[in-house]
Amino acid sequence: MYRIPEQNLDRLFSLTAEKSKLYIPADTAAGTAQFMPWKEGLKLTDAHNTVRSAKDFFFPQTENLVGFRVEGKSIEVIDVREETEDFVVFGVRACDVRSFSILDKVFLADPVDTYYKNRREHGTILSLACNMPEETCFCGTFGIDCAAPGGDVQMWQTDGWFYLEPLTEKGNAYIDTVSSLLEECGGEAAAECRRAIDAVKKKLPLAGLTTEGFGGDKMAELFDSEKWGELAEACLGCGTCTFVCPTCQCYDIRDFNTGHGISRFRCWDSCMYSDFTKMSAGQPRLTQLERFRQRFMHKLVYFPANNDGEFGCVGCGRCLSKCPISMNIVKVMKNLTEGDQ
Amino acid sequence: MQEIMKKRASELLLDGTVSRVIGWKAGDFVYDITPAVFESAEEIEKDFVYTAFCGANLSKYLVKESKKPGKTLVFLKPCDSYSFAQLVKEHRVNRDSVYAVAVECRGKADVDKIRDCGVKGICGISEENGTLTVDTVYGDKTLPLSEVMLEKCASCKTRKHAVYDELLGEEGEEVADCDRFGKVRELESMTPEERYEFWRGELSRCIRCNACRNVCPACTCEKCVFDNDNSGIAQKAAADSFEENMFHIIRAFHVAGRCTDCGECTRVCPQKIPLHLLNRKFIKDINELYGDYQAGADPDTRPPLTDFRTTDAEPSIVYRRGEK
Amino acid sequence: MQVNNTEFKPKIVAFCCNWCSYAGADLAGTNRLQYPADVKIIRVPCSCRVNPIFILRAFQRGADGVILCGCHPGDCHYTTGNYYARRRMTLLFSMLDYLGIEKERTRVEWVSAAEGAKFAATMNEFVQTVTKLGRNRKLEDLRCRK
Amino acid sequence: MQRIGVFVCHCGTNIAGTVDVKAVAEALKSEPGVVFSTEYQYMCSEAGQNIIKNAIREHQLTGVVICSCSPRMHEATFRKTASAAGLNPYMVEIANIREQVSWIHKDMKAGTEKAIILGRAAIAKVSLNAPLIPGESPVVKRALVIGGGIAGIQTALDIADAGFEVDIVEKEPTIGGKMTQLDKTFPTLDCAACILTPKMVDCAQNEKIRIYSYSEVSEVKGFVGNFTVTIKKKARYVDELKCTGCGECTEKCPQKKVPNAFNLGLDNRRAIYIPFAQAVPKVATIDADYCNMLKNGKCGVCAKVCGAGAIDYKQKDSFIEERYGAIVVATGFNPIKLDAYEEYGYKQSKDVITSLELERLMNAAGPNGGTLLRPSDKTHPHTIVFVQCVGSRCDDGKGKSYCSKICCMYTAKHAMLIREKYPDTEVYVFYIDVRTPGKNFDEFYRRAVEEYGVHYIKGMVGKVAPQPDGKLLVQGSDLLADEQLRVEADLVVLAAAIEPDKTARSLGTMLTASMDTNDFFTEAHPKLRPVESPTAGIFLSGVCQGPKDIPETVSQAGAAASKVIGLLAKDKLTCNPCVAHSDEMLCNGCSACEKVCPYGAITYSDKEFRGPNRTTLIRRVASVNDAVCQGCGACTVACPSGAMDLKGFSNSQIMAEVDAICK
Amino acid sequence: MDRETNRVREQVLRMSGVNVLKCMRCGKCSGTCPSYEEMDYHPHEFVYMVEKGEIDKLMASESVYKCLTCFACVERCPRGVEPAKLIEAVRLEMVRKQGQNRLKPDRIPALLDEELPQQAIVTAMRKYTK
Repeated sequence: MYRIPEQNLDRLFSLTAEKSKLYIPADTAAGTAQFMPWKEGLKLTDAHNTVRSAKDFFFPQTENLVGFRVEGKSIEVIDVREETEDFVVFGVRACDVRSFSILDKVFLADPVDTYYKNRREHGTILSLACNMPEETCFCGTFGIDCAAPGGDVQMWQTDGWFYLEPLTEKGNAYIDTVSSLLEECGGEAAAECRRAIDAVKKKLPLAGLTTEGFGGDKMAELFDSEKWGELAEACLGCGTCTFVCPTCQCYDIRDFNTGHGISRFRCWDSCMYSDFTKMSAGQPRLTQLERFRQRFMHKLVYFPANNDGEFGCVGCGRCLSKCPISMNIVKVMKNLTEGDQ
Repeated sequence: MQEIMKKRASELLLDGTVSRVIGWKAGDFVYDITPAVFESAEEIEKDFVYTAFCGANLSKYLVKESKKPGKTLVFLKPCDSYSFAQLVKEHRVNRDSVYAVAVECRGKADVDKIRDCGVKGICGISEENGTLTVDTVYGDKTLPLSEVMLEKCASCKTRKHAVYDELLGEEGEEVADCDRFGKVRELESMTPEERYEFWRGELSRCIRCNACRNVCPACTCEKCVFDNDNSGIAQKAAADSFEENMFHIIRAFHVAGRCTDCGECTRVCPQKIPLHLLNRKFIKDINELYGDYQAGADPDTRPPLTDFRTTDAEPSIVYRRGEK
Repeated sequence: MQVNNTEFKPKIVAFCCNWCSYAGADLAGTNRLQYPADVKIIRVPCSCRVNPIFILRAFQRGADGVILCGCHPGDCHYTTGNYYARRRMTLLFSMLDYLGIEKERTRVEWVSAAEGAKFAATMNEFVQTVTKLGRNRKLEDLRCRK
Repeated sequence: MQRIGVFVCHCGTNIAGTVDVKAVAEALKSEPGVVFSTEYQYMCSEAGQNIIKNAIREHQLTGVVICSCSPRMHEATFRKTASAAGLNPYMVEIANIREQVSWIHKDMKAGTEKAIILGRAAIAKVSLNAPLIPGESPVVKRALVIGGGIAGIQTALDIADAGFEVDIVEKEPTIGGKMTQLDKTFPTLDCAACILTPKMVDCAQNEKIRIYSYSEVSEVKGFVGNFTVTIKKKARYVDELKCTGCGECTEKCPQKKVPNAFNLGLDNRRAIYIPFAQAVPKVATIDADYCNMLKNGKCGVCAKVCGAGAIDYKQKDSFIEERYGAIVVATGFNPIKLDAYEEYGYKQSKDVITSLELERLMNAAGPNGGTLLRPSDKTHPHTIVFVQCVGSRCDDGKGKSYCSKICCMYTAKHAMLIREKYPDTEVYVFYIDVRTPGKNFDEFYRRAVEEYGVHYIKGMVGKVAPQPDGKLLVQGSDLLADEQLRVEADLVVLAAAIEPDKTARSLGTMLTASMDTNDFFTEAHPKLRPVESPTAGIFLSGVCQGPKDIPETVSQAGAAASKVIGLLAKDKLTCNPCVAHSDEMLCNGCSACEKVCPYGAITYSDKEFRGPNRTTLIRRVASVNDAVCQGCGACTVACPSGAMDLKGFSNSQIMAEVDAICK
Repeated sequence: MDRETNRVREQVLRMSGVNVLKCMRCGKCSGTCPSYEEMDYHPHEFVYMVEKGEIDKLMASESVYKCLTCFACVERCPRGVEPAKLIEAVRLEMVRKQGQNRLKPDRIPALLDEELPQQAIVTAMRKYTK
């Protein structure tokens, strides 16, 4: 265990940024929090979490895959992949840390997504325990402990100190690069912080939410539930939930005609969109009900069915606060299991 | 108010005047209210709410719901009623199959603004005489409603409905001192460079979630040009700053003269982009160049972009702006 | 009028209505009135055919200036087309200006079939204005850059 | 995949002088889709066209790009060429490298580069062209004339003369219009009735002409060549077929106090009436506002005296539906109301009259049997003041901004007639300008001054004050003498401005024919198509299009007739295939397109569509009538969903051109 | 037109808000003017003289004060030119030029007479105290 006083945070950032790119959660002019490249003077946000999740680091919203140069009647294929540099992400919350392992199950499974893998290998995650979780937080439902956030290095902020505990090789390597600013210490303060957080966790309004009634084996009964209609009827079909979600990983691959060639890129897609997985025969999910059901079935049934019971949600609560009509996974879970209890 | 509305809605459902009611449904945290269709008095009794957090404009749901058999009751706040009237005007909603109930509104709260006041872990909120008491995981807090109102309510233009079949509560007045163009004027007085920086800063946060479009009561296209691969301008992601500009300019242009300034776009934007400033720019320009026009205010007038005067200003008026 | 021979040659798209302005452009040619080759004309039936999308598209693809020419108000071949175009373009240009994009890059001019000289003079002047502004950077799509 | 051929024309040295045509042909050869590229001296020559035809056949071309002069010059030529070789003529695009390149750019390099870019744009466009086939629509060989004044009568006679059936709809009980109320006509001073009534009789007797008098148009549907019109025949309470026009009823009717509209209320008539002796049709009409029988069921005198048994108090408005190929609007005019001009005392004094009232006062069939007497005391006026431009050329919100055109001449006529008949009368004409453009017009006016001694005063009357002794004190300025004149007049005649008939606006809406702010119908082109409305199949005759005198009206009536005959002579109309088209799957039914369409070519209907999961959806969708659409494209931009597109200039085609140019 | 004349002309046009180019020289203003005989320059000439910039002549003339400001010309002008407003503007310009009112308050009592209607006094105040 290492520690550094809060007032030395800027020095830590500065030293980190000398070695590799550093991202920290900070406030935009409009007051929204997002991960930004650190530069002198940039301050850590007071917001509990960022609007967009940390998945962007490994699975960006758009990414060029390949290019084609068209000259007259000839076409040439261009490799547009750039060498990714090492980067450090500071202050990732426990939920987002867990989301990476969920994304790994998709992108690192065979066939490996080399674009994703490349980024994953270059990123070091410094997680931060949640001292003041929001009412929308329900990571506990999925067995995530926001008091011990994980990642390459996990951190606690308490009593004017940041406590750092490396958990991986990459974490150790990072500690080495900034060791000049750190002092070694015992684990008592961090443990005390963990206890405080545990106490808060119990008070959270969604603390009682469980995954009971969901999972890979509940396919048939949940799919045919009559409640989907009512749940989906207000859904606008926008992609807000999908795009702020740390685990949504659907993408579309498109060609962009640049006038002198083609740029083939992939971009996030949303199962909420009317043209999601549309093929020449049309869109297999014709109404918003089916598209809505797809999103939640995927997270709560299909994903665990294919991934040893691991759910496709980390309880970050972003969709709870961002959905334009305030429909969300918690309401869906509660509603679907309403009669059961 | 809520109880009056519940009573009336139940009555109308029971006597068969209406077959369904579009209203607001309670959530888990007081503020997370979902628009919903109620088909029985029991459902109304159980979940119907009308609180300071019923900001959502229900009129757009009528595009779908009004096609169902029987009449659909919809609750409309003053600003929502303009959207409704505009939808009727554009034949998107069949007026005869809607039973419009006007409800009074004194402004709705924005939970994001409450959070911006440093409030975390909200478990409950109660309103009394314009003061909100917020119960949080970390203790209680009180806030005046007027300070945490939605942008659209802070710059409310009218508390009077455009159209309705029945009014519940008291009809309000137009807000005489409404200065909804203040920020637009401020932007206009900046240099082009400053304006460019401002908008790049705002629009660069866009994640193209389409929430603004999908919530907009003027955006009811069967298929949006941005979703139509044959349109030549379909976009799925904001892959380049141009695409952000293109989407927002064209969207604002498509609703120009039809936008009632209901403010939903800004309310739902997860990235807090002040999208209403684009629409209001068009509204302000239209008012100044072609005479005051309020979309949805009446059933007959031609929207400004499908109308003209032979004496209209020339486009060069734009170049002369800012010159003295 | 001659545009200074600088390195920068702007790309300019001119939408011309078939009945007046395209004919006016032809007349400029018939009278051998010079204007820079940077201007490329697209023929449309009427100024009201020009969708704001086309104008943004041109900027996306690297145009540095876009000009729309139509019949004089009151002379539209389709009687009212240019009146609609006038409103649309006024609002569009105002919006572009509002977004901080140089307003001088867009223009509407009414050119009749008899105004070859006006067409040439307008194009000379417009090319000069746009050349002064330099490359359109605020509204281009970087992917389209060569 | 398209197979495109590119043909670059030298145009002698016109193009080849400043454009390297070989380089252009070579560069375009490597464009995607291009399978053939060549250049030639004169593409438009027979040899040049043969090159194109042969290439189309030999290389199975699906599209042709010709880099040559302006498409305004030879587009039609090359389309025919393509057609002759079996290629759809709309698969031809032209890159204008003469007017827009070689003639304006001296620099060979710049010119060649630009020519290549324009060629690329044309190739990009033609790759997206679709073969277009002009549609056809049948023509109903009948015409409708709305308004039975001299304009409508002349138009109907001319159309009938060419052998086509024509119907006249007239809202008054008789045709004839304003001209029936005139006494003499300028500049020949022949009697209006003498020249008009024979034409009215011709109409009545012509087998091809049917007159719907006392009728109005209540609905118009359809489009050029195929209009369906509903005509409302107002109840006149007299059976037209039975009435012989003997006039017995109009003598016996006890209701004598009905203001006589024909004489502008200067005298009275009965409740059952025939407007004037030469009315066509000569059929009585009961004025329901005054008839005792209709109002309270007490009277029935006319029915008793009618030998033909034509009176029918139970008659109702009836509606007739007719089909026409063409419609002529000839709705005419009325003098404006002068209530707003208090300074002239029109309401205060009976002796301040309008010029049209003067016509009636001077007419042998008028209230005084043709003797000019003051309306107030029936004495001879000895001093008469004419005031010009009353309500014309006014920008004050009370009158009309335009010149009414006919007043200068009829005032000269009036002044002359009065001086001739009553030489002891002094006549003053206050004028701003005397406008006499017309054959023998200025001569006519000069005669009034030189031979008849009419006092023309340059200046305007400021005030007309009725005096206790019955005189009218006219105060005006004499600008040339720089003095303020005061004239003690017995009679003041106001040249009231004329305005389109009030029915014109609603008719314009029904016909979707555009109108200006003064409610005059707009012509398709102010110089070159002055008798056609922009809406196809609608023609304009007479003052409904703008102020006109009789000779002008008659010539325009003839012109409108010849346009109608030209249309009706066709069995089928070929439509421009470059028209708007609505994609029903995308259409919102919002009516934005309909609002901007100047031709009324867009209609809406509720259609059934297959919805998701075996449901059926009813949606309101637009459809474009190919026969009416002129292809301007206004609707394509008004449509937010992109459902409206224009064939031949589609969104994708124009964007492809943009892309090619900006590349 | 020299610069000074032009300035005065612009000033008069701006103060009055009148567009003299709308005048079609019909003379209705002069035909309607009750004060016509008293004036050297009549309302229609006023308009034309302002158009031509001959404002010095107008200022030198008594006509400016002969106008009763009855607004008959304004009311009846078919083109909406409003000659009386021009005259008023010229009066104002004169006052500005000479830096004082035409009429000083102490002179007023002597000018009043029993017969003078109240309305005339008010109009006079309006005219002379500019």
